[in-house]
Amino acid sequence: MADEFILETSGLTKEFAGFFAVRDVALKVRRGSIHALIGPNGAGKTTCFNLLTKFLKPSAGQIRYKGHDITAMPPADVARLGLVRSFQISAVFPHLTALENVRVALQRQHGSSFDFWRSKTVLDRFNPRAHELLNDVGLSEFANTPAVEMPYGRKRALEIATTLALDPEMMLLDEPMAGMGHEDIDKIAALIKRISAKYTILMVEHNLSVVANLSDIITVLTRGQVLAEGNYADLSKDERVKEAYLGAGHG
Amino acid sequence: QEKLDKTVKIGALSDQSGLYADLAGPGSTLAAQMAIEDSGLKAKGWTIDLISGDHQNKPDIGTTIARQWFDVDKVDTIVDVPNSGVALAVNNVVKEKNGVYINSGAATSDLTNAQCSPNTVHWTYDTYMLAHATGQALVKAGGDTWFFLTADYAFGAALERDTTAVVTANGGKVVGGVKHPLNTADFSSFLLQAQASKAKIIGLANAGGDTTNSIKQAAEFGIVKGGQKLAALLLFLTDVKAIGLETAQGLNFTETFYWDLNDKTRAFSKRFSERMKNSAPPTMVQAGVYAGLMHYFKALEALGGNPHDGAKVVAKMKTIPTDDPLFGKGEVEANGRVTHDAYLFEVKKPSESKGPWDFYKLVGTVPGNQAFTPLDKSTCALLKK
Amino acid sequence: MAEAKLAEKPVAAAGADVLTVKDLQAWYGESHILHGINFNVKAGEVVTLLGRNGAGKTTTLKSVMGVIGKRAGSIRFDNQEIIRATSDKIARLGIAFCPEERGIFASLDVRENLLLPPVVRPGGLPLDQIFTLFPNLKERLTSQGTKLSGGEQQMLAIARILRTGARFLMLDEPTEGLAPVIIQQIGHTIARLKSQGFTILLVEQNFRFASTVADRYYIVEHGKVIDGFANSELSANMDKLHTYLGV
Amino acid sequence: MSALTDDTLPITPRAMRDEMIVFAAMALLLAIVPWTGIYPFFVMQALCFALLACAFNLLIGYGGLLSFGHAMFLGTAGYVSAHALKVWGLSPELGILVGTAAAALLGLVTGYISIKRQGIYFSMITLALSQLLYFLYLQAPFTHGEDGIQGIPQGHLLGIFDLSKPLVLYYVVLVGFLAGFLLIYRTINSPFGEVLKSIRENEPRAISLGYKTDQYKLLAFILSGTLAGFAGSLKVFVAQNASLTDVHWSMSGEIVLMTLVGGLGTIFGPVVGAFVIIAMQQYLAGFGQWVTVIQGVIFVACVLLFRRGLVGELAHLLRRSL
Amino acid sequence: MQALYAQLLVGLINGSFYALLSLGLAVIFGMLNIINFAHGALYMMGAFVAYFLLNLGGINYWWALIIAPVVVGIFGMILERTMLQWLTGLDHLYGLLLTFGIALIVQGVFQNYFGSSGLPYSIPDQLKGGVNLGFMFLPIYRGWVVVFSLVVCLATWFLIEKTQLGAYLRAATENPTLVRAFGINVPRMITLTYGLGVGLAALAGVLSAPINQVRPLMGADLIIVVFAVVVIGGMGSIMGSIITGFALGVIEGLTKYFYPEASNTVVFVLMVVVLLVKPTGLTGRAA
Ligand SMILES: Nc1ncnc2c1ncn2[C@@H]1O[C@H](COP(=O)(O)OP(=O)(O)OP(=O)(O)O)[C@@H](O)[C@H]1O
Ligand SMILES: Nc1ncnc2c1ncn2[C@@H]1O[C@H](COP(=O)(O)OP(=O)(O)OP(=O)(O)O)[C@@H](O)[C@H]1O
Ligand SMILES: [Mg+2]
Ligand SMILES: [Mg+2]
Repeated sequence: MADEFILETSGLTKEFAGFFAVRDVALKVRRGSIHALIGPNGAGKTTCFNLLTKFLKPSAGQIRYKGHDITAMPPADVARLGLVRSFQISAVFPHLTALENVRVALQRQHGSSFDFWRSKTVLDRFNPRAHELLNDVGLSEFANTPAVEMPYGRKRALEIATTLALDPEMMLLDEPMAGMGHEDIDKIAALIKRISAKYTILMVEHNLSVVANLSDIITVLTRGQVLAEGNYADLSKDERVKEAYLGAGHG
Repeated sequence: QEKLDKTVKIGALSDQSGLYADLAGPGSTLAAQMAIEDSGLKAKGWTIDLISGDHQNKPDIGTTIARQWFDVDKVDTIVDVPNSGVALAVNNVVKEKNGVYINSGAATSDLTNAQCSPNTVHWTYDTYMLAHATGQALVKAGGDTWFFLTADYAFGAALERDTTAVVTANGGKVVGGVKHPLNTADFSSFLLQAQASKAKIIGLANAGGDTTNSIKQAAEFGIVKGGQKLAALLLFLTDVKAIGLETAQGLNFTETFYWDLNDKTRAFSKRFSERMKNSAPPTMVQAGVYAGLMHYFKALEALGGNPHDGAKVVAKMKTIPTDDPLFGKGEVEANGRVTHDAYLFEVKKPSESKGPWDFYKLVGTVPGNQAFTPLDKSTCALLKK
Repeated sequence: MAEAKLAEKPVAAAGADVLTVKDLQAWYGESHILHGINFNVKAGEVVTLLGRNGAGKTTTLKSVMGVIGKRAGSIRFDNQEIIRATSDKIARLGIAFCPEERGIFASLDVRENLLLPPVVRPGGLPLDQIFTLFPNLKERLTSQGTKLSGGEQQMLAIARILRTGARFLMLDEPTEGLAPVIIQQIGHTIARLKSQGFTILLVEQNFRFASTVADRYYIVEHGKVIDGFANSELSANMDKLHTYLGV
Repeated sequence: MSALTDDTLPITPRAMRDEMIVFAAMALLLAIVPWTGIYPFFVMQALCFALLACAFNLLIGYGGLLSFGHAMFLGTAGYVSAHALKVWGLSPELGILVGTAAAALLGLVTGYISIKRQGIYFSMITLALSQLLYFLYLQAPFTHGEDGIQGIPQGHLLGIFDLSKPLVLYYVVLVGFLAGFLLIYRTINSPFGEVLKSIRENEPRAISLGYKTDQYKLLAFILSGTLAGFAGSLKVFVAQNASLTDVHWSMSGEIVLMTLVGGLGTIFGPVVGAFVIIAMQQYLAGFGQWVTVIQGVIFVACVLLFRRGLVGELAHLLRRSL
Repeated sequence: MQALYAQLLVGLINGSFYALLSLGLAVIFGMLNIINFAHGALYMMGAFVAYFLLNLGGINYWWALIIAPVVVGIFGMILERTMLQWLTGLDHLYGLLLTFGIALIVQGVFQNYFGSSGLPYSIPDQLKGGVNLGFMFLPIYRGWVVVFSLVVCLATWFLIEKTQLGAYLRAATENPTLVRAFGINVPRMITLTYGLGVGLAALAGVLSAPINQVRPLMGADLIIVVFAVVVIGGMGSIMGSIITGFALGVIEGLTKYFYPEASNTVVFVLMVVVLLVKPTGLTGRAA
């Protein structure tokens, strides 16, 4: 049944009081690919993400995910269909430990979350899987550290682990490398590469080397509209892209 | 033969810091203290202790203090207790613990009707008395159309209901009324309605800050100047002080005690105010505490000692006629109601006032046996033996 | 140690010392973060602090600005000791700060955000120059500040301190989240500011960008300055940089 | 709400063991109260308020929802139980059941309306709803206005336990309190509690993980309201009256105070807080006019000096969660 | 119909008190992020200061309008410097608890010395009497109150929303450290703002002294309503508070006519309705 495209939009538009942050965007994300969304600041990338994950209501247009029309679906339901996002500013549960952070996500998958009369020790059955996930992102040593005490880059990794715990089919990552040092960038990039074997990934990133190394296909957005689409090699030669995004000295 | 001893413990339970603190509160404790001293029982070998408490106008706190006083402190008698809700709640505790309850501060006539108890004596005043004395006098003086400004609370409703009955019984007519919420800051809207009703009398069936504010604002809107008369159904000396004579002059209302009634009241008030923090003379509630306790001591003496059996003491109190310097002669009726004269006062003009607390002119007296609920109308179960 | 060597070998640059930091220590609550930072900035220079995540670069800037509760040592600006001064006094001496987290105000619109920092002395950039630098801002003037995109907020954070006339700018990771075109523009801007006599203290993760603008570098690690060199010595120091930063 | 709960520590297995020890000690201490000469009515009353505060704490401390209207549950259950006992002549256990059920229903309705709003606006809606209820009770004839429902018969629980005997009543109230407390404790440490905490920590993130957070908040609200109602029904037997003060906004304020004084988001804090505040009301009563001033000073001191609350400060000192 | 006009007018007059009081509360909440529960107590102090000025110093109403807000404002600034200052960055609840404690202390002290039934203060001679508007008798003093408070409200709104000072204040609410690092003496500015908010409360107190009893609890009865006004208007929104204040006065006036028992409750009905329709109040920013 696997359609070629897991996510498709048509005519997607978002208007803020007369200002079109996203205008008539048709985006097709191929199942199993790493798809990058780039563009100058204010091009509408984050807005696009917000529309796809239903944190904003589109002014017009349609979103189809796995063949369902999700345009009018509430955000939690979209997440339940396996479309999960990360935030531009890192999103963790600060006073839960790394393990608990991941467990909360695992728990959602397995129901029983309304059981207020049962001991939370029933959640211990999620621990092995949670440790496995933490291990995947290199956070084993932080399992019992409250998220608030972890360094920035590690929080990012934790967020990814939490997202993975939902066993999503598709992940949306908004600037996963922002504010990271070189080492962390390499680690997370490797992680994304690794998980992309299983999941479809749509990401926004300004770090060009990351975009160049990771993405299978890139969509360039300017002023809310799609400017170009293609692989890195082609786009970096595209004059319009150079002018709008890459800047002079690039290529 | 049970054993009698000569120790008595009294608890003055009042609102020490809230709305009723001025008219009861510390002054009531002082009145109780003075009653103990004046009874002369100490000289006769009695030990009498007094403790006081603050019910903060919360029935819960009131009952817990009362219970604790009976259980732990071995209190025999609770006096004062302003605030109807607390008074009724404490009433139940006193009955359960078989203590003595001399209420002076509460307005609810339920204490001697539906909720009457063999342990309870209700001194000083109640809503029925206030309604009757004031209502009757004013209708007779020609105030035959009424408009009510009623606090939307049980005591306000009771005052209005009782007054309405009196007004109509005497040939008057109630032309309208508004129920306002408790603690309303602004009465202009209600006063406009009262003004529009053209009623001769505007009856204020409210209390405390609500009464003083409505009187003050009535002056502002020229109500009295326009020919209408205000009748405050429940007003205390401290309220008049608070409004000031300038504004309060000409008000009609009923009290059962005033410091400047006669030589005896003046003598007591002088001694009292010398010991009060702000030199205030006693209010009727505080006077009621004094008089109630004096009568209680009489009963104890007559019993020859304290049986620590509230019902028995109250029964004794009911057999002795009351007679004290503050309220004069009267009796404790079978339902616990104490009857004594009630007085209709009018507030003096500033020019007529000769001293800091010289506020009232006596305009009429209602004899004790007419002022309070007649026994045949009382719904008290004690009467249906 | 490395610091001692530094002091003996002042890096050549024009002008006198504007900022001299000696043995700076700083704490967040109980945790001791800076353990003796030493460096200096001369008039008209662009100096960049490099270091790993959590090394203490931001904390150093904040200490100079006076917004860290507990600090010790010596910070001299224009020959005045400011280690004890409150941040508003420090700002009035002509130091402006663009924080890492941008600090755009949600309750102000873009114009108000831009005009917020008071002008402390004459000579700031006029508004039209700012708008040619960051055209996005001009378009969004009436938006609520935090409704801007991440990158636009970064532009706004930089733009607003250019207005104040402060001659000493501290920029904490000004290129984070910006598109390559804009990063290049910021590079040009810094160069131009420098030519107009501004002095700039920069913190950067993006070494490639830093290398296009900086005169000198200091390496911060574990709350200490462990090394420093001029841009001219860069190629000779590439290996060291690699071990320090993983570049 | 971040700063409110910044000091809560994550619950580790070791903390759970600590808590069980403290719980056992608390239960034991409370069980021997009648034999110590401490006045049991005071303790009973404090227990009712302690349960109330714990129920409130479930919502704020673990769900991040600050209700300014919790008195409505106390008062509603109190009025309904009182009316059921006195007028319908129901047995005590049925009276408690009816009162608690009324509170649960109220929780469902008010929760449905209020949880849709965030932060201070949530608090304000709960306050407004409780004020509307206050008005309702003021107008409804069965409550008897400010006179309240008085002289409520205590009766025999399950036909066996004579509740008019203070000792029997004490143990019934104690068992009720402990049962309520354990239910709250279990809720906090249940799968549901984990989700609730994560919602408190970061709601958008919880939504993005696929949680329908409104449903969790609603359940928490209903649970909290029901338990608060249970406390109100118990209190009817202790005070033997139901009055308007129990639905007044100042009662809601008092609940907040108790929880804060004891330590918000701590398990035992609300209990300690309730005892402190009730003791203050009882024992300061002797200070007459200075009561309000003394109370004021204590609150000010509490905020300036013991911000985490008594238990919170202790826990912080010991680096344990209590 | 005529009666209705009269009700609308007195409603508007009452609204001016709500507006003035909630304005101060909104300024303090908006700028300091503190829910100032002591507002009612400070309003009461304003009225008492007017009383003292008249009875101890023989200083009349007009001077009281200036002196009382200044005196109470200074008292407020002392409170801010010694206590409230330590609450920056903490949850609202702490500010609420602290100011509630302060309110208890202030009210308790006044009650101790002046009792609970209050003191008289009369209308200044120049404003005595009234005019017959045909449909009602309007006391001149009430007319004065409405005009005066409107002017004060608009002036305050202008100061905070339309001047650079206002921008500083709003920014400092969000991130005081950064605003200070821009060269603004934030602590001093906050202290002065608190003084301003408190001064507005005291001003309302002076205005109300001739109408209401000067009682220690006069503010305690009012605070919840005023608080509700601020919430309905949108926490911290100046204009929202002003408009809601006046509107509530009118709505309450109508309720007093049609269903007087509910006149103290209608504000909460309004609050529920508004919050259900507009999650952050009429003009509020996000919570
Ligand atoms: N809620 C909003 N109200 C008004 N304008 C908005 C809102 N959200 C975004 N915008 C505007 O829409 C445009 C697109 O913003 P968006 O955040 O999607 O950009 P972006 O592509 O993610 O940029 P960046 O790379 O800088 O993060 C911006 O100009 C922004 O100012
Ligand atoms: N508010 C704080 N409280 C406690 N510790 C802090 C706080 N802010 C930073 N730290 C710690 O201080 C250390 C230095 O932080 P700083 O922000 O100065 O690093 P940095 O060099 O700027 O790193 P980055 O590149 O990530 O911005 C880090 O270990 C960090 O965890
Ligand atoms: Mg973005
Ligand atoms: Mg940093």
